[in-house]
Amino acid sequence: MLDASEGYTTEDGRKIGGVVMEMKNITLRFGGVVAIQDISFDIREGEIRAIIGPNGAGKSSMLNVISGFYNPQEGEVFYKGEKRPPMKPYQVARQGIARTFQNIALFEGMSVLDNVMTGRIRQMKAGLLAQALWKGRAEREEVENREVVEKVIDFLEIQHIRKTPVGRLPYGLKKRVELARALAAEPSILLLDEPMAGMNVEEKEDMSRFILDVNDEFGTTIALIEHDMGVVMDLSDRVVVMDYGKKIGDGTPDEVRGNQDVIDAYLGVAHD
Amino acid sequence: MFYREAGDFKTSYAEDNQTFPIKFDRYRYYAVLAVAFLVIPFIVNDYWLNAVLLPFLIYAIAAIGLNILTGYCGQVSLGTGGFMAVGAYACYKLMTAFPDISILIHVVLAGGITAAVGVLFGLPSLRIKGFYLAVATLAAQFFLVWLFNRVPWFYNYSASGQISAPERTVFGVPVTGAETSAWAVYLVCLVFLTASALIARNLTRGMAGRKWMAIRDMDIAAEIIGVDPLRAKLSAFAVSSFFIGVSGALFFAVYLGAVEVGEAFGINKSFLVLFMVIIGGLGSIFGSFAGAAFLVLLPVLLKNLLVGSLGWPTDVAAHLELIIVGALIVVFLVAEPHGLAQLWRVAKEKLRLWPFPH
Amino acid sequence: MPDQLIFAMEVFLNGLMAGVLYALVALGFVLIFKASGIFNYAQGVMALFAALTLVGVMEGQVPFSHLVNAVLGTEIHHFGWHVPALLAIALTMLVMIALAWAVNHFVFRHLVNQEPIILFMATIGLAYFLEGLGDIMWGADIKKLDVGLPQGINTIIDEYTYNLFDYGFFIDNLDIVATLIAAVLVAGLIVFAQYTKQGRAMRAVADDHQAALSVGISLNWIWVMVWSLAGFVALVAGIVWGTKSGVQFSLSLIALKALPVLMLGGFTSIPGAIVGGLIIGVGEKLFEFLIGAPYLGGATENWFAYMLALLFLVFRPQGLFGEKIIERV
Amino acid sequence: MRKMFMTAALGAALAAGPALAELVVPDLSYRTGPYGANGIPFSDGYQDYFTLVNERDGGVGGEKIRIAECETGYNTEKGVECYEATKDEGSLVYQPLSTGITYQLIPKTAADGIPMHTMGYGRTSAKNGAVFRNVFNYPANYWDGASHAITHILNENDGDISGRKIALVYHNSAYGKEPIRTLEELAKKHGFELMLLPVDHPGQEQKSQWLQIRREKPDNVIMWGWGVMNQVAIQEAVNIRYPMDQFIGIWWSGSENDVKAAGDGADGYKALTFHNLGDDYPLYDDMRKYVVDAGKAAGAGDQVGSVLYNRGMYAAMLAVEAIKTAQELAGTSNITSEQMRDGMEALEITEAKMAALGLPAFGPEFKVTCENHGGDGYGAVSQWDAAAGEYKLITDYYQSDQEVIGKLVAEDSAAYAEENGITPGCD
Repeated sequence: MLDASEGYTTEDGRKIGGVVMEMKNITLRFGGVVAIQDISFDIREGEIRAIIGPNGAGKSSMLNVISGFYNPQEGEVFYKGEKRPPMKPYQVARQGIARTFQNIALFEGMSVLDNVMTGRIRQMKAGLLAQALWKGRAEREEVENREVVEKVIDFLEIQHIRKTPVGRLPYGLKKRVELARALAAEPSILLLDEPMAGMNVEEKEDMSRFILDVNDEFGTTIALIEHDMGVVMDLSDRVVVMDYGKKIGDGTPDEVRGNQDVIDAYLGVAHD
Repeated sequence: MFYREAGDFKTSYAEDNQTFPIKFDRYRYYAVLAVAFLVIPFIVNDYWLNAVLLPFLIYAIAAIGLNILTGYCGQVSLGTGGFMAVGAYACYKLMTAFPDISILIHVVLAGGITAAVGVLFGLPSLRIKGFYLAVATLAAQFFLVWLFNRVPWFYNYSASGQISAPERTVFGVPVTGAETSAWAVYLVCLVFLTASALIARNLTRGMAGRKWMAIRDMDIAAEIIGVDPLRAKLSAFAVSSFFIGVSGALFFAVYLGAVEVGEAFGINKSFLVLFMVIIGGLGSIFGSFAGAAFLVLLPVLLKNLLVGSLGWPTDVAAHLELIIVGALIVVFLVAEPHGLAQLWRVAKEKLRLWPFPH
Repeated sequence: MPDQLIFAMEVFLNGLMAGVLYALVALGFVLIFKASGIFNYAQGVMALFAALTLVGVMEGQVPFSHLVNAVLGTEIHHFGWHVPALLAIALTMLVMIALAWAVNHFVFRHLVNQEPIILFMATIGLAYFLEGLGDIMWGADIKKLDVGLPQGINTIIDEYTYNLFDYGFFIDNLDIVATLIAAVLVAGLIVFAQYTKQGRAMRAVADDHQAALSVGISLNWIWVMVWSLAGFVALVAGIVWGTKSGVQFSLSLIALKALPVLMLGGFTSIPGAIVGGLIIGVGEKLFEFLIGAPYLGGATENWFAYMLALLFLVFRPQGLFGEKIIERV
Repeated sequence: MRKMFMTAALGAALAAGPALAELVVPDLSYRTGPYGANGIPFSDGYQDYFTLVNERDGGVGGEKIRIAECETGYNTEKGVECYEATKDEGSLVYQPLSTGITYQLIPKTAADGIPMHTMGYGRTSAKNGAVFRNVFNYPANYWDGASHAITHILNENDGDISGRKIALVYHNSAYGKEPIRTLEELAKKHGFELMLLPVDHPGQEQKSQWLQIRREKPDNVIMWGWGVMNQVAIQEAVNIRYPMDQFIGIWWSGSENDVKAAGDGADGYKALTFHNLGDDYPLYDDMRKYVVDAGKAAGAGDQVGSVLYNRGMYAAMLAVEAIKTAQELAGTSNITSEQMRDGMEALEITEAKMAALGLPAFGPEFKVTCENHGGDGYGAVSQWDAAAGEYKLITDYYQSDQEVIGKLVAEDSAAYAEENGITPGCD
């Protein structure tokens, strides 16, 4: 029933595949407050999908629904063609959905290397006993996964801070380490929650480059939230626009830019 | 000059992953091991053994255990005394029920039983956090002590309600009971401590440790990146209780030889081990050693100094001892809130750059 | 009415009274935790220290006499005067205020912005220190504390209930007085917090340190005040418990009775401490009466108080008066 | 000497120290911690008697006695540390005043050949010297005490206590549980009903127990308490108006500390004892003259004549008499710990001896043998007189029910011997 066959080609010539994730008629309420109201959209393989909207539009809630942190009251989530039952966040993560956080959620007491290694939880399955003895599978896994992680570290250019405790790093680097942790998971979908929040122009440019490179090099599907329209429009292939918990637009950046509702929302036309 | 890592290159990740990546550290570690295993057994006497070494070795195992739970996984526990009691009573029941099986196996099994009990009392940690959890673990402490005191089966219906360790041997050398020799007892505890430290180190540098630390640093984020909080917390409770159970078994069987649960494993023990972990340094295996050494050695040294050398009345000395220990704890915290291990780390970092700090 | 029910009523009432005594100790914890986020392990030792000082002042004991005698070879013990109870309480309060200042000046001023566990650890150091100091100042012998509080069975209640049920209830006069003292204390604290400038400043600090700083409230001053208040609560608890059991080392262990109360009522809520105390008091006494003594061999109160609090928290992690926790990322 | 100890303690002197021309008696005292208030008078009395012997008689048999005091805080680990720190100094006999520490030291003293005297505490079945060669618990033990209390109740009720209800309020620990088995046996024998009321450490809250006593109205209450538990129990008994003369405490629940807090209400409270009370003895004149007034008293010197001071002094007196016996047996004044053990095993306390020491009728007469390390189980009852502020002996010394206790001792010591591979024997 899902249309996974169709794909499209982007302006810069990348082939976008079928639907990986589809949100169907999602509604999320906190008590009496409706955070998301009847929203549907899909995410396709290999694309950079953005969810934008002014503050309080329900973007973060949407991301939390995707990553399983909130369970919506109504609606269905389809992942790789199958309906996803209500799950704990860690189960969602183990299906291959990795994310970053708006207010950096790194493990401050651990080194950069260990933080990035936590991204490999899904792939490391040695038992407690093997780990205690540091033999067999445990030792092998540590080395193999370290190799993957080192590639990510190289890619994001954070080799020099490998062994530094995260707590000592400046903001911009922390954001990069967080991205590294999510990338290390080799996710099928990478969720980025305001990856450029609080950054200056230079840092934003760096981050944009990394996002594009990730998509380009590993073919990772990316869904990101941003309230800065400018950056998003340059980065993404398709954009969902939210306002007050409702979807008011969905399409390529150009389509969205021309949408009257979107213009109103961003220019602050009074709601009736 | 003497302590440097320049030129100490690694050519594989396995090398970089080892416990002491810096050559100097590694040699010092071998030297400490050599002294501990090859020198001390020949010179140890009863006083040093019973006043300093045995309590240090055994408390260090308990501190490693609690450090895994509190320092690595962030779950503050005040149930250590109760869990040590489980280890002690499990060991006693096993020793008396299966006298032909080696005491070493009994000690390990006692650790296993304690791990199971620990998991049971760890269940509330899924709902209760921080100091509330600390206070909740006191429920385990009080309940377990009451249970061992109450149910005569645990002390084999003896008239006194105390349990005492019958003589058991390892390779024909007695390690429990009246006829032990200092070196044998010392070596048994040292072997257990060394094994505990190695296992703890392996666990904490691998994925298990990363999961625990992730839970400690930010439990919500940990869950979102794929850590199952239930399994991570319970595995920390299990591993931690295992070590604490082993230390309780040794404390009873090898060190004291006879214990009464309320006195030997009361609430004071829980606090003492927690103090060791915090003073030594949360989240550091070395810190567990340092904390145990500090709280075992300091009172003995102070007492020998005040009473032995200065000839003060014992009660004045005992009161001053409390004052000094209390003041030192505060002074240390003001100087370095992250414990002795951090002081050591900072010192090493300075040494590494010495003599050209800039 | 069946006997069992009448007895249960008596146990219930005594449980309430015991609960008030627990709450009295718990209050000191709450005050400090609310204002500074410090879990003050030393609260019990402070109660002991206050009671020791009070007896020492009343009896005209020379502080540190044992140490002085040991070092100088002198034989001094007492000044030879007796201080009336009220004056002695006032003098002891001055000592507690000095202690509050010293604690803040020498310890917590240097530990601003540290993690809670570090602050907790510092109070452990403080507990060691005070324990040694109290002993060395006033000696380790048992002291009788008599500030004139009545003790023993309340005959009015005894007779009244006897006429009613043919069984006179036992209520200790000291417990009744303690309840009144606790009521006055809580009322006083509430009035202080709501209607005085200092009290409002204290609440502001409890809500948000940064914001309080930005409107010009001195944190140091507030903390000294809070520790003084906690010292006062410790003194009151020390007086009541010391009257009951004499003043000696074990007085410091009453802190253990307050911990389940804190779990139940929350570390930050004064009404929580009171209601939590009552629930724990009644719960442990009724459990001992109905199940502990007849079926489990007795002495169940210690662990049952914690179990009760634990079970409660498992089903309601936010505590008695806490709001439902919504987690965010 | 202090320097000597220091070096020994620091492990520099690994070999046994040089022969010392003095007799060393360690005093594992506790002047701090939860039981400090009880440890202080006992230790003061213990030390003062030795000081008296040194000052007045120039020691025992010409050998001065040196006291090696070590603070245990009633903590078993510190107790072990104290034992190790003092044992190599030639310590003659240990008196740890703690059941917990006693249990640690039983195997250690056996291995080191040092005797231990646990007077009125410790492991009761150590009375059987054939199994416990190095442990002595004369003149009376806990099971004797339990029997004394019941015998006293029997005597007060013309020998018939069947159908009476007797409650035991006890510290919920090994110590507090000691009398239960004896009392159960005696309950069978005399047909009374036993009611058990444990109190958890430290015993600050006993409302539940005393409400239960008030409801169920036992005819007598026996108490096995220690530390703050005693004061609270007596206060609660006063509060519920329990008849104080039906309330009997073991000897560790019978010091001035325990009753003073309860004031006049405690008047009439009874406690067991195995030695006499007060300071109306010729010996105390010497004690004042040579020790207290000379400024040589241990501690603050303000405990002379209190119950626990007397008990400590009595323990020291028994130790000195055992040293004398040992010196006679060994034919040398500078005895070893093994010779001390033999002296203790041959100790005989007679009225004539006590009178000669200036302590007439201070304790029961008894004779120690290898089979019997525990004396003959004589004890007496004392009663608190609040107006006078002192305990007074109200009965003669009488013997415990040897029939019941002898059987229990034999059972328990046989179990210990079997568990630890000891062949009982008296050679």
